[in-house]
This record gives sequence, C-alpha cells and structure tokens, in this order.
Amino acid sequence: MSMRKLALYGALLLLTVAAPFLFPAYQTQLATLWLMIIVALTWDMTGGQMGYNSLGNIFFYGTGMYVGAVITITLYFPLAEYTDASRSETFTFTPEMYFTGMVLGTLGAGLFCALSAYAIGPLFFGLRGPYFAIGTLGLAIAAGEIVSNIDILGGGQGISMPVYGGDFEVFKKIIYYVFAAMGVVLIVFLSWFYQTRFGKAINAIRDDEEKAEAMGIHTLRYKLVTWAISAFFVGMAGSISAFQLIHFEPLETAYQTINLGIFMVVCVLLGGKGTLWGPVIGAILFHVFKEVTWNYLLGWQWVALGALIVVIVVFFQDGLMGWLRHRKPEWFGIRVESREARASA
Amino acid sequence: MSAIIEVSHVSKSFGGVKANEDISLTVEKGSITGLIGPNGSGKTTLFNSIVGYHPIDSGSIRFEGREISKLLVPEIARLGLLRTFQQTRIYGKMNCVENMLISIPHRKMTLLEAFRRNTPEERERAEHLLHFVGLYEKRWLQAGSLSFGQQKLLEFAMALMNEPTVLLLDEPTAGINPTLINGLIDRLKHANREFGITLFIIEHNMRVIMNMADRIYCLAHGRLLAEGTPEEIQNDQRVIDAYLGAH
Amino acid sequence: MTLRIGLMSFTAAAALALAGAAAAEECGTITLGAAISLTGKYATNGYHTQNGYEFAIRKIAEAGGVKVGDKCYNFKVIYYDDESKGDRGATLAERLINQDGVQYMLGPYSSGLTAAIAPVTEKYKIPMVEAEGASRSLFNKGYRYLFAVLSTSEQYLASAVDLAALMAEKSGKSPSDVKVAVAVENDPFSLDVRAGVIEDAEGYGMQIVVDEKLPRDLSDMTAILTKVKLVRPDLLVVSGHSKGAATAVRQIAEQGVSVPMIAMTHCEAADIVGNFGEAAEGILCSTQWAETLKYEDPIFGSAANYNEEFKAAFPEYADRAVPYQAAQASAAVLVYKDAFERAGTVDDREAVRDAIAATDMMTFYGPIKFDETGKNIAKPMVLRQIQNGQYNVVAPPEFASHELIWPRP
Amino acid sequence: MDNIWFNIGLLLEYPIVNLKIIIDGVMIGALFALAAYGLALVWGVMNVKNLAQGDFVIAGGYVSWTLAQMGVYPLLGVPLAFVIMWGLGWVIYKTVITRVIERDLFTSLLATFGLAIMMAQIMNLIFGSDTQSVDMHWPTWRLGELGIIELPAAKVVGVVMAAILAIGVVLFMKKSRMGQAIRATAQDSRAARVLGIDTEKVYAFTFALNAAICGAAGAIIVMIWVIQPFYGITYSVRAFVIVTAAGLGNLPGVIAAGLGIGAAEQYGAHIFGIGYQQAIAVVLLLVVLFYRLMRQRRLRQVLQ
Repeated sequence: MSMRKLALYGALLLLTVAAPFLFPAYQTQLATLWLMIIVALTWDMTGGQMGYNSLGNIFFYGTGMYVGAVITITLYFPLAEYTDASRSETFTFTPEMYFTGMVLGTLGAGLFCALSAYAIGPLFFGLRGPYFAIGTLGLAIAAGEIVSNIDILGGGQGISMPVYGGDFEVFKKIIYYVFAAMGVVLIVFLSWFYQTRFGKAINAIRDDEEKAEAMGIHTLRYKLVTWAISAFFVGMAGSISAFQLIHFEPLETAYQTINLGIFMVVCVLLGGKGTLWGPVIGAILFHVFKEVTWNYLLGWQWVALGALIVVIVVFFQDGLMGWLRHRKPEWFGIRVESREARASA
Repeated sequence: MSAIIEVSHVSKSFGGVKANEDISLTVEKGSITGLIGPNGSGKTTLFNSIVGYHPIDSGSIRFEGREISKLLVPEIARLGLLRTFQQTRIYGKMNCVENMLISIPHRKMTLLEAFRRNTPEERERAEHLLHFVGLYEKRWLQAGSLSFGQQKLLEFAMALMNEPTVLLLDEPTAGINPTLINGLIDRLKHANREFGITLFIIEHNMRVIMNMADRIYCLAHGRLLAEGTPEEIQNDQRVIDAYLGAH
Repeated sequence: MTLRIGLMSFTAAAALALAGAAAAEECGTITLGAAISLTGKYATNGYHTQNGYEFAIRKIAEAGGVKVGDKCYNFKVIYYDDESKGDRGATLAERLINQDGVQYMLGPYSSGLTAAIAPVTEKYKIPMVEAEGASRSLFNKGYRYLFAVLSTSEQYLASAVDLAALMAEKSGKSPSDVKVAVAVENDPFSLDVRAGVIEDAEGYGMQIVVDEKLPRDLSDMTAILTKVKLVRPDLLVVSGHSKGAATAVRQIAEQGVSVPMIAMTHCEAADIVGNFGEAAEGILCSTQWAETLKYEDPIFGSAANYNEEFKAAFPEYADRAVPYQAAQASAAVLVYKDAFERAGTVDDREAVRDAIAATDMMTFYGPIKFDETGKNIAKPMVLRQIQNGQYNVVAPPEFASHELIWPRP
Repeated sequence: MDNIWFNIGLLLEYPIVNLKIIIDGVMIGALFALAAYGLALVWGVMNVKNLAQGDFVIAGGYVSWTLAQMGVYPLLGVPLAFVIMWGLGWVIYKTVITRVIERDLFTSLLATFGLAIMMAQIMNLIFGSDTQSVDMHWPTWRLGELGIIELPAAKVVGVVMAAILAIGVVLFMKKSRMGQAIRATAQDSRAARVLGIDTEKVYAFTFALNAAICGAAGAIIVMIWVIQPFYGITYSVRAFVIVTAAGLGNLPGVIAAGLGIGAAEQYGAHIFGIGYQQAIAVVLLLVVLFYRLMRQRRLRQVLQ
C-alpha cells in the first residue's frame, strides 16, 4: 500500500472515530448512515458481485431485530409476559443485563440469519433473474405479515426493547461506535474477500453462471456462503437497530420492504454496483439526499424518492463508479484490444 | 486403455424430433476421439446430454464407471468432465489473466482453501498456459475485446487451467483464422500427450479431425452411422454418402 | 379531500402567524415540537390532530397567551411528517430535540407512533404531553416524561359490554348467554381495545364467538361478516381507526348483517354519518369527548362552544361532527399552558415536568389529572349512538342524554 | 388452533358457505385476472415486469371516483378510466419504459418499483389516505339460508363488465392488425422488425393498453370495494402470483389462476382469519415459484 493511500485510510478512520464529537447533534443520523453503508455493502455482495438482485435482504434485518430482542429478553424474563400489552409491571434491566443481552442477542441474530440464509438458499438460488428478485421480495413481505400475527412476538404491536439505564449521550455513542465498527470491519473484510479465489468465483457466477457451472465451480455452495455472510452482517445490524430504536413493530420497522429494503438497492445503484467503495459512496449520497428532502419537501419526499429511483435506474444505472470506469478506464486497470489489432487477428 | 465415457443406447427427442436415437459409443481414457456428422445430425445434442444440459429419454451415460445421466451440469463438471462451447463463453469484462485464475480447479478445493488469494504458482501457470495458446502478449487485455478466434483460444486455455480428466470440445477450429489451425492441432495433441487429458471433439473440418483422432464416430439423422479409425471412416461409403447427401 | 384540509390548515396557520406577529411585540415564544402523520395510513387523523393543536394555539394567543411570571408567551409548533411510520417518528423526534432544540413535545397520532417516540423523549428527559396514544402498553414502561390527556383504550368499548349485559337482562336472558364478536386492527391501539372488551366480557361470562384481527391494508371484511351472520352474536365490536370504521359500516349494510348491537371506534373521524347515512343508524360509537357534555374552561368556554368555534375556524368540518381527536389535541396544548403558568418558568424543564405531573384541572374536554404513570385518570369515556343522524350520548348512565335504541334498526 | 377448527367446522355445518366463498372469490378473482392479463401482456411482449401494475389499478379507481364526484354516472367511469389511463400509460411508456426495455431484467423491475412509489404518493397527496368508494345505490339479492349468499347488483354488473372487457381484448388481439402485430412481436421482436412491424409503436400501444385495462379494472373495483392510495401493492402481488402460475400468453390460464387465487384467498381468510390474507397471497407466490422450480430441476434446468 502506498503512503498516500495509507494516509487517506488513516484520515478516514480518524474521521469515523471523531465524527460523533465533531457533529454531536447528528450522532443518530451518523449511526443510521453507517447502517445504510452496512446494508448497501451486504446487498452488493449478492447483487453487485454475484449478480443475484435480491429485493428481500430486509428479511434478515427484520429477523435480526426479532432474534436480538427475543434473546435479550428471554435471558432474564419470560417472553410471553414481557410482550403482553396489558401487563402492569415494569421490567427493568441493569446495565450488566443490558450489555450481556446486547452482545449475545446481536451475535445470536447474526448467526441465526446466516444459518437461515444457508437453509432457505437452495430454494431461492434455483430462481434466476427477476424470479429471484420477486421471490425474495415475497419472502420479506410474507415474513412481516406472519410475524405480525404471532402474539408472543408482540403481534402487530411490536416489541419495546429494554432501555439503557445510564446517560443518553453515552448510549448514543455506543450505538454509533458499534455500527461504525461493524461497518469498518465489513469494509476491511470485503476488500480482502473480493481478492480471494472465492471472490473471483462469485464474479464468475455474475458474469456467466452457466460457464461457471460448466467449469466445475461449486456455484450453489458459493452462493449460499455469500448470502449467509451478507445475512450475518445484516442480522447483526438489525439487532443493533432494535436497541437503537427501542420500540419496533413488524410491518413498518422490522420488515420495512419499501423503506430500507429498497433504499439499500438504490444506494448501491447510485454509487456503482460490483465495486467496493461504490455502495459506501452511494449510501452517503443517498442518505444526504433523503435527509434533505425529508426536511424540505414535507409530504412530497416520497415522490422525490420514487423519481430518484426511476432516474437512477433509467439514466444512471452504472452509478458513480460505473461512470468513472467508463470515463477513466485506466484508473481501473482496464485495457482493451485496439480495433486494428483485432481486425488483423 | 479403458473406457472413460460409456454412452449406451441413449435416445433424446425434442417434441417430435428425434435428435439422438439409440446411440452407443465409448471414449477411451487418454485418447483423442472425434465425433463427426452433417449439420443437424445430433452431435451437440449428444454433448449436451453427456454434460447434463437436459435429461435423456432413455439409455445410460457413465463416466469413469459412474452413472451421470441424472446429474446436473455443475455436478458433472466437478467430476472432471469439462466442455467448451460452440459459441465461446468467456468472462468478457475481465482480462485474460483473471479469466484464467477463475478457471483454477475449484472442484479440488475445500471451502477454506477458496478463502485464499491466488498463489504465485497459479499465476505462473496461468501465464504459462496463455503463452502456450499464444495469448501471452494480450494477457492484460479485456477478454471481451479479443477477436473471436482469440477468445476461442482463451477458452481452451481456461479449460486446460481447470485440469480436467476429459475435455469435450465443440468445434474448436470453427471461426479460427486458417493460418492458426495447424498450431491449434499441435496444441491439442500436446495437451492430450503432455497433460494426459482425454479429448472428445466435435469437428467439421475433416482434415483436422483425421489428423488428430485415434477413433472417430459418425452421426447422421440422430443415429450412429459408423465408427472406426480415421482411415476406416475416410473409406466408409456410408459416411461419404451422408456428407454428400447433406450437401 | 385531504389536500383541501391541508390548504385550510395552512391558511389557518397563516392567519395565526399574522395574529402572532401582532402579539409578538409584547409576548415571547415557546416552541413545541410534534411529529405528525401528514401522509400514510393515519393521515386523516393526523390532520385532525394538527388542526386541534393549531386551534388551541390560536385561542390561547387570543386570550393573552401563556402568563409566566410577569411575561407572556405564545406557542409555536415545529411539525414534521412521520408518514405514519414508527421508526420515522423516532428519528424526527431526535431531530426536533437535537437539531431544532425543542424542549417540549406534543404527541403524534396513534398509540403505535407514540410508542416509537416516547423512548426518545424519555431518553432526553423532554416532557411530552400527548393526546392520541391510548394503549395501556404506553404506561407500563415506567416513563416519567410521558403524559396523556385521554382515557386509555381498554375503556373505549367497555361500556358497550355493560350495555349488552344490561339489555340481556332486560330481555330475560343471563349476561353469560351473550355472544360477542370482535374484529380489531392489528395495531397497539385496537389490540388494547380488544383486550378491554374481552376482559369485561369474560367478567360477565360472555362467550367470544368471533375474534379476528384486521390487516392494515383492509379493503374487504366479508370473511368476518359471513362468520358473524352464521354465529349470530349479540354484540359486534369493530376497531380499526377511520379505515376500519368506514369499511365495517359499508359492508355491514351491504351484507345485511343484523346484529342487535354494534359498537366501534372512530365514527366521527371517519364521518360515517356523512358518508353512509342510513347505514350508520343505531351504531354505538365510543368517544373521548362529546360537544354535548357539560365541561368548560376559561379559554374555550363550554364543549359546545369549542365545537362551534372550531367549525368556524376550520370550515371543512361544518357538516360533520368535530372529531374528538381534534378536541383532545387542543386539550394537550391547554395542559402545557396551565403547567407553564404554575411552574413559573419556561426554561427549567424539570420544574415544568413536575408541574405537568401535578396537573389537576377542568377543561372543555373534561377533567385532567395524571396518575404516576402519566395517564389521565379523571376523565371517563362516553358511548354515543347514532340516532337519526345525530350522535347522542347513551352511556354511561350519568352522562346519557338519550335512551339506547335496542336492537338497532 | 381452536379458531381454525371452529372455522372449518362452520364450513362443514353450513355447506352453503362454501358456495358463498367461491362466489366471492370468483368475483374478486375476475378483477385480479384483468390486472394479471395486462401484466402478462407487457411481460410477454416487451419483457417488462411491471411492479406498478397495482398502482395503475388504483389510479383508474381514483379517475372513476373523481368523475363520480363531478357528477358523471359511475358506470361511465369504466370506459372513461380506460381512456384516461391509456393516456397515462402512453406517457409513462414514452418517458420511462421505452428506456428500460432493452436493459437487463432487474432494471424494469426496479424502475417500475420507483414508479409505483411515486404514483402511490402522488395519489395520497391528491386524494388523501382515506378509503374511497363510489356507492351505486343498487339493490342486493340474497339467496340461501340466512341470506348468506348476497349478490349485490353492483358486483354482478362489475364482473360482467370485466368479462366484456376481457372478451373485447381477446377479440382485438385475434382480429385486429395491431393485435396481430403485438402477438408477432411477443413471439420474436427481431423477426417482427424485419417484417416491417414498428416495434416501438407496438410496445407503446401494449403498455398503454395494459394501463387502460388496469384502469378499467380499478374503475370497477371502486364501485364494488374500496380503494386507497397504498392498496396498489396488493393488486401487484396478486398479478405476479397469477402470471407466475399461469405463464405468459395464456389467457385461459390467467383467468383460471385469477379465479382460483381469488377463491383460495377467501378460503384462507375464512379458515386462518382475515389477518393472514396478504400472507396467503405471498406464500402462494412462493409455493408456485418453488413448484415450477422443482419441475425445472427434473429437466436439469433452473427457473429463468
């Protein structure tokens, strides 16, 4: 790594660490920004790098929320009593209970999501192209509808998470740093992952799955593992979101198909599919766009968002990185055969 | 020598059209076997049946003694039975070296080994094979920007990279500059001899196949018409009639 | 049309701004924050709520503002659209507190949204007086800064159960013979309404013969009504905000469901009399407030007076009952005025919180007194029946102005 | 569980309820089938998977509702919605769809998803989030014990109109020159172009026709049930279930699947509770997909 690159990454890391102190009023939005980066990067693992465009990754986010909550609560209290709306007693968590729950719940959520991705994957990865997108969208919608009918999970009321007893400023910083740490770990992991034989193999699946199959690549195994890793991170992010939001419900917070579920795709498209930094840049741009429109276009923000999706998809589908790649191929080490050489061959 | 691919009594029809009817043939281990026949005689259908692109109606296909007619494409490929395509298939957006590195034999790898970067040996081998097929100079170019013939050579190199037991080649010389054909024949022979890869080749160019093959099968109208050494086939009246009749 | 209502409230707000400008010379400003549903499934009631807030602010300004010590203040509200979505509401509450520096909050519409926002205000120790979140699940979390002026939701239709028992006895049956059918939306508010009904019904030993949850995208409840026809209950309970009320009234008439007693929530908000006329006859509607009740206070005068002036201020309500959602929103603002005046400060949030907690006042909306969990325990719910297109109070007995018509025509 | 057994018991105790459920299911299914047929048309002809299908339906409903508010006789709303939605479909084609046809399949899915969000929100801003309906003030016939089977005249008329529309579209596709051009393009667009068919025009026409069919369906729905800006997704999901089950270019299949899904949903709502209605539709979609997947696997193929 060159000194310049090292200095750049160092500066970015420093900014990440210092951000909540530099912009104290925006800590929650910054945490949400990291959440967007995490879900965009994990979406790109299957969507951009492997060519499987999922519309249902939000399934793992919602499931992560529920698994994290259920683990945290059942460690100390009976779940049915905790979620009963008409109860009158209050359940209090000491800081020790709270953090134990947060760590175990979040890890449990990640593992559960990874395992469930691995388990349901064989069914979904038989579906290609638009069928995969529609099938996964169906999965997310169905999950939300079904969970909203399960009383022990709070049904349509959702679940109110335990509340951190200490100082709120500390709580916000904890949430921010957990998200940021997950995001940084994910970026480092992916920058290595895409360089491995495994990473190359999923690129092969994206570019020509039939060829990859014919070359003896374990396509299904690689697809499952990739989806499981992606689900692992999304599930953990979901669990942390549950702690951040404190109260969540199935249809609009946990399995929020047309909110976060579609935002993650838009982030990736905006930044550039199939690149490491594209989703990160896309998430930042999108988050800023969203916060600005939500502030100034009271009521019309969703129209603006729909229009943004259409415009990106129709006119700017390769995203920022794709556009750069097209304009400055040499930056990406792309070299093509000249026309004359080709004609003479 | 022993049989590595045994096709026995295979039939396959599409709708009412019988593409293959009761075909039996064997490919000897370590040999170069040719499959010829006029257009539409069912050669590619037979290839597709062997590598698992569609189910067969009846009969059996065995590879190294194992029944494979019910297996899926990737499962068969992972046994070491590889094919190239009539219309080449390469990863057009990647450069030649990347194409080669993707083609390392994943079937011989555990999941943990897949989580490693490519070794220097693999890179060396990739460059060596690119040199072998004559693409060394173009190794950093985007594969999609190569000419059709060069893409074909790249696909061949990728197949060799994969260290298959058997390689099924669907018209390797089609679309290749005639001046390069002799070189390709040498390379195929070399691959067969030096790397020990059994070759099973569909070929239209009679000169090429007669030059290479140990044994040749001829299909016509979905049936096996003749089999034998190149000399026997060259002199077989039925084969000559079939080709003349087709023209 | 909502757009029209929106424009109306905009003009109302503009008028207020003018009035405010005139008064601004001598009065300061207290900024309140509110995330409110201007779009999404609760938009109708979100507008009712917003109109209630705006009307109260105007009336208080006209009456000389909030007098804290020797200074006077006027309220101003910063609104955001929460899109009827909980996570959005929580984010906006943070923004109001963090970026807009809001020190005091008004509630959003619906229990679900309140449940999402309350943890945030609690964390920041920002008092929130809310008027639209009735579910009991809000008040068992130990929140210190959450206060609700309305009665909790399990009380909404409890008196309908009492009425059904009474009618059974009158017709010579035992209350335990009464069959009850329940269809409620799958959200915190309606589930709590259901819990209240079921607790009371089981107290009488009644049978629950149908117990279903309505989906959020409800457009058709034939499946439930068919069952109702088959099992012939004596009491049908429906709760599902405005959408649930409208769908139920329409389809009950269309399907010719004849149940002697039908009780539901949100009749006025859905304007079922205006929309469905005859079909709405005889339906029992729970309400937090009725303009015929004998409550009054110095700002708004009597309940009837509130009704009249509100209609004058927002002409789109001219031909319909003023929904209680608007009235209670106004009452929430009134609680703030009272608390600021008693606390004698606008800067000391803890003092203001304690003043709110100590509230014990009479308003046009009814008495308001909070228990230690923050819910109003002083004000009862009333049940009105639609009789000849009028909403007449029929229960509880001490407020009843008319006799119950039973069975419903 | 008890509830489920009780509900099944009701079906056995009152057999006539089964008939009622089927009739209700068929009535709603007929309208699902209309939207699904439009989807199959654009999917088959131009390979666009339109996720805004349901929002076209709702938009058609609002067109008819607005006209009714202005005093237009509600039945006239159906043809008028057809015409107006035709125009809207054409505009959307020219601005958006024409640019995504040649792109990969996910593009059209996502672009129409964006359209769906926009349309739903614009309708929300214009009409508000309340449910709306047009009351025909027509009688309801009741049959069977307890009058269990009710046939509101509005529903009957609505289903008849849906049938007329379907027949009209089929005749048009069979007889007219444009219909033949559409079918030729669906078969092989390149060959059609070689034969001198202006495929761009065919695409525009097909998409507009789809919007118009959906619009008319919406105008019927607003007379029978209620509409609300965010109900679009329910119709989109149903349309996808039906088309996935029936395949493209197979009108009898689409109608059968539409009626079947309508009935299945009504049964599901009766047995499991109305809260599961949406879940049932989506689970059906997954079941259909996986069933087709298993069939393909036997052919050593995947679902593409």
